Amino acid sequence: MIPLQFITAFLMVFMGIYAFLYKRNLIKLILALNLIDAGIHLLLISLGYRLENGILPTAPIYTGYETLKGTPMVGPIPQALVLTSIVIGVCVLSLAMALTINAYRHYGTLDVNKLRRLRG
Amino acid sequence: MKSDMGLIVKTMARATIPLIGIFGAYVVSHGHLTPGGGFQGGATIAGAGVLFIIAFGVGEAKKRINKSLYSALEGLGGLVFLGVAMLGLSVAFFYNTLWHNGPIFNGKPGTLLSAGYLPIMNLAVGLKVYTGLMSAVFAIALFRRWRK
Amino acid sequence: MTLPFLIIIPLFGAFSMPIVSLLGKKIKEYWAVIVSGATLAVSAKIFYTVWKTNEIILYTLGSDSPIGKGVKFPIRIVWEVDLFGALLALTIAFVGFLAVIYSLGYMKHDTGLEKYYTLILILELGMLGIVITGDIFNFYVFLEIMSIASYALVAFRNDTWEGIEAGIKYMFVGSLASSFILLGIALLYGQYGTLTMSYLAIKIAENPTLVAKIALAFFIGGLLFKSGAVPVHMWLADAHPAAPSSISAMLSGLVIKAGGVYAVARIVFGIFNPGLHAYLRAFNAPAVNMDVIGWVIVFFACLTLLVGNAMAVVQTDMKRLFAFSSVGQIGYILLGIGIGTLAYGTKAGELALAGAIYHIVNHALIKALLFLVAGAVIHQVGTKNLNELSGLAKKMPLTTFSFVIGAAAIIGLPPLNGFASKWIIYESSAMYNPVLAAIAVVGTVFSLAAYTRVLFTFLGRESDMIKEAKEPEKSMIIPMLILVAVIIVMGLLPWQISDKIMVPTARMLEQLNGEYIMALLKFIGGA
Amino acid sequence: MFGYWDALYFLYAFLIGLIISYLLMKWAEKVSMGTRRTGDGTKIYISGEDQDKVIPHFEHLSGYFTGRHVMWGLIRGVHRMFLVFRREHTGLLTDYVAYLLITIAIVLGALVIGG
Repeated sequence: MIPLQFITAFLMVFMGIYAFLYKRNLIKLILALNLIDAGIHLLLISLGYRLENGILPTAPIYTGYETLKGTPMVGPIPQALVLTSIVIGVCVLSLAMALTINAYRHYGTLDVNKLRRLRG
Repeated sequence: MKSDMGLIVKTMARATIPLIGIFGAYVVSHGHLTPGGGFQGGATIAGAGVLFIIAFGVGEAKKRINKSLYSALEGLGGLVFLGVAMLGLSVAFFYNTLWHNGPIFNGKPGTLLSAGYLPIMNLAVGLKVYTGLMSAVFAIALFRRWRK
Repeated sequence: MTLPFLIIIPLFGAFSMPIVSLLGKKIKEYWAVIVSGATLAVSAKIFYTVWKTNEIILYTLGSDSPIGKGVKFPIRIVWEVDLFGALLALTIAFVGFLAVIYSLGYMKHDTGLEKYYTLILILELGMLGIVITGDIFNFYVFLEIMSIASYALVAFRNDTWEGIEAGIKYMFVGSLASSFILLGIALLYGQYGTLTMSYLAIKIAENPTLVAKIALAFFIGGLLFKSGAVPVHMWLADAHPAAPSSISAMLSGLVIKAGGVYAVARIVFGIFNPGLHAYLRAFNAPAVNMDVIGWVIVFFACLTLLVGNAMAVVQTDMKRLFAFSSVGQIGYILLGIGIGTLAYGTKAGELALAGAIYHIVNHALIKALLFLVAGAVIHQVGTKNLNELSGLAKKMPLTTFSFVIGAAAIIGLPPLNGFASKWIIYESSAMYNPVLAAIAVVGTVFSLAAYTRVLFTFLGRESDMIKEAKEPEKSMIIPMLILVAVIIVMGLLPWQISDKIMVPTARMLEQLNGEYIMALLKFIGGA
Repeated sequence: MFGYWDALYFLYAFLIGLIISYLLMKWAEKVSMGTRRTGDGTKIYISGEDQDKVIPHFEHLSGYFTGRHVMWGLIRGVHRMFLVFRREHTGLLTDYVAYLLITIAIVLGALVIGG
């Protein structure tokens, strides 16, 4: 029995890969890249969220007085990992946008199949 | 290079930009207590900057934004982060010496002046993310004018 | 402790570059030279320490012990440096230092230089981080830092279509490969709940599930892309010629090693140790069959060294030829690692690993030299088409001399350093399986054909393009001559280097007694 | 290290070499029959399977094949291999992605089946 969020995560990854293989617009490819990343992030974040004795875990924020006694905490490490990964994703996104603009300037098109002067 | 935006957008932008900025500053400064932190807060403040560019146009933004200053501030944010991480180098890199035996930020957990180097790091990261994202967005906004 | 300074110094240099560049025009270049020189000094110190004591350095970020409060397993990020990592850190810092010096003359006519030097320092930082880290997510972060810096540097000259197209192809497919690596990390974390490499090795040996095998497959697939093995080598052939030559030297000499073959070796030997799993299988316990991954690596290695070297023969663009030759040489390194996995624990396996490590270092030096030569030719003549470059020897004798040394070394002529490493790889593969040695020799034949073409071009009749050519300035000549000197000196004492450095490195990587894991277990205490 | 059985090993390697060279010769015989270009449109028929087009003074080669044939066959084979490799490098991003997925699929399949 696989939890639903894992299926969703892998579905997102496969949708991204599909777009990579069959879409030709560079902007759509950037979206596909982010979709794959988002799928993996969903997988990672749902790893830290497990039911313990049927109680929903709460966010691991330490405020000293609000935490209910006995309430399980969600795993904090996956959240840190996903945050780092999102920052990396933003870097990749902005660099991809800049390169796409430059490609439009040189080639006059966003069709990735027209970007094939380097071959052989 | 006049902006195409109408009066409504400009007025709304004037009204909301300070609020967005204040909210972002709140997220940055309470990063060690509530969800959020330097990156999220910095990105929120950068949202205010993007709204400024959209509402008032690139020409207006060019007058207000000094690119080399932003780039230097981004470097400064990184340097502060690195310097705070190096404070506890006698034990280990990234050792939270302020929290264990430092003069400041070692109060009771849950209060604003606690958590050692985390608030300082959040401020540094917020500065870096805000200036970095603004530089990136600004550069991309300037970009489409290569033909003229 | 000098280890954190390996990261702090380049990071400090990169962050302070925008501020320093406000001070003056020339200062940023000297600042980059100073920072990379200091990094070189630190890495030399670390290498000497590890080599002298022959012990793995384990450094915890944020505390003095990797074990968390109240728990019995490591929760902090650790850096774990064995001899292999220290050796690669030294190589990276050395070649990076020379590339920065070379950039002083080579990039003189470009704009946006403070961003260039920032990116080059970040690239160096990412590679140094990869080779010292002992935490798998930290490894991913450094891998991405390195990759993003190299995407940006490939497309640095954004006024040429070549750089942009190569950058886009490298970036999109490279990010997809990185995503697969992240997926592998997510699967491993979900299954075993830890990210420390040596603790992960214990956990996987306790309970090797299907998930671990799938994660291993994602790692190997993504890292084969990053190292430029053959079915996925095409980004390399596009990206390396398009980048500025000093960057090509770093990409070809270092990035595909640190982010590719080093990581493959670290994951195969550090996380999934073949000896550990063979030991488990001897007791009929469930284990990952590491022979399969060894044969997969050998398969891709054979493909790589045949196709890469063969494609080098038919190129007309000099830098593209060198790039394909890099693909071919990566094949030898992967062959060494694959045989080291298959023949784990025997003499042949140890020799093969030593040969692979030796070839990593040698190829980093030689290919950096060759790309620097190509850069000098482009800078002085303005073309990299081999058909237009004939007769360069008379006009640029020092450059031609450097090229001759580099070409002879990469083919593997005896008095130079390439011979020793290639010979060890041939010897060990012949000891394991003669067919593999035969394939490796066929690859060398193609490589010889490719470089002979370039050599004849350089020595041939003078063409019109090069009438005005002359030697480049000093800051470009000196790095090339330093590399030539290092290649010759290393070529004069091949077996001493092999016995003193490479074989201990291979032993430490192979960790017959689980040293890599023991370095962490010391803290847990008898767990 | 060098013992009695190593001699047998060399014998075995020699036999494999013989078989390989015989196969190579057969293949070269087949491949080298035909044309090769020497210049602007002239074709030389090394072995005359088409009697009408055999150029004069080369008739004696009909039905024979020599070391030269093997060499030509090898060169043609290698050249064809280069052409295939070059054609395979299409420069399409989709192909690069497809190759990456194929590589991962190969590794994944090998590990899941055999690992």
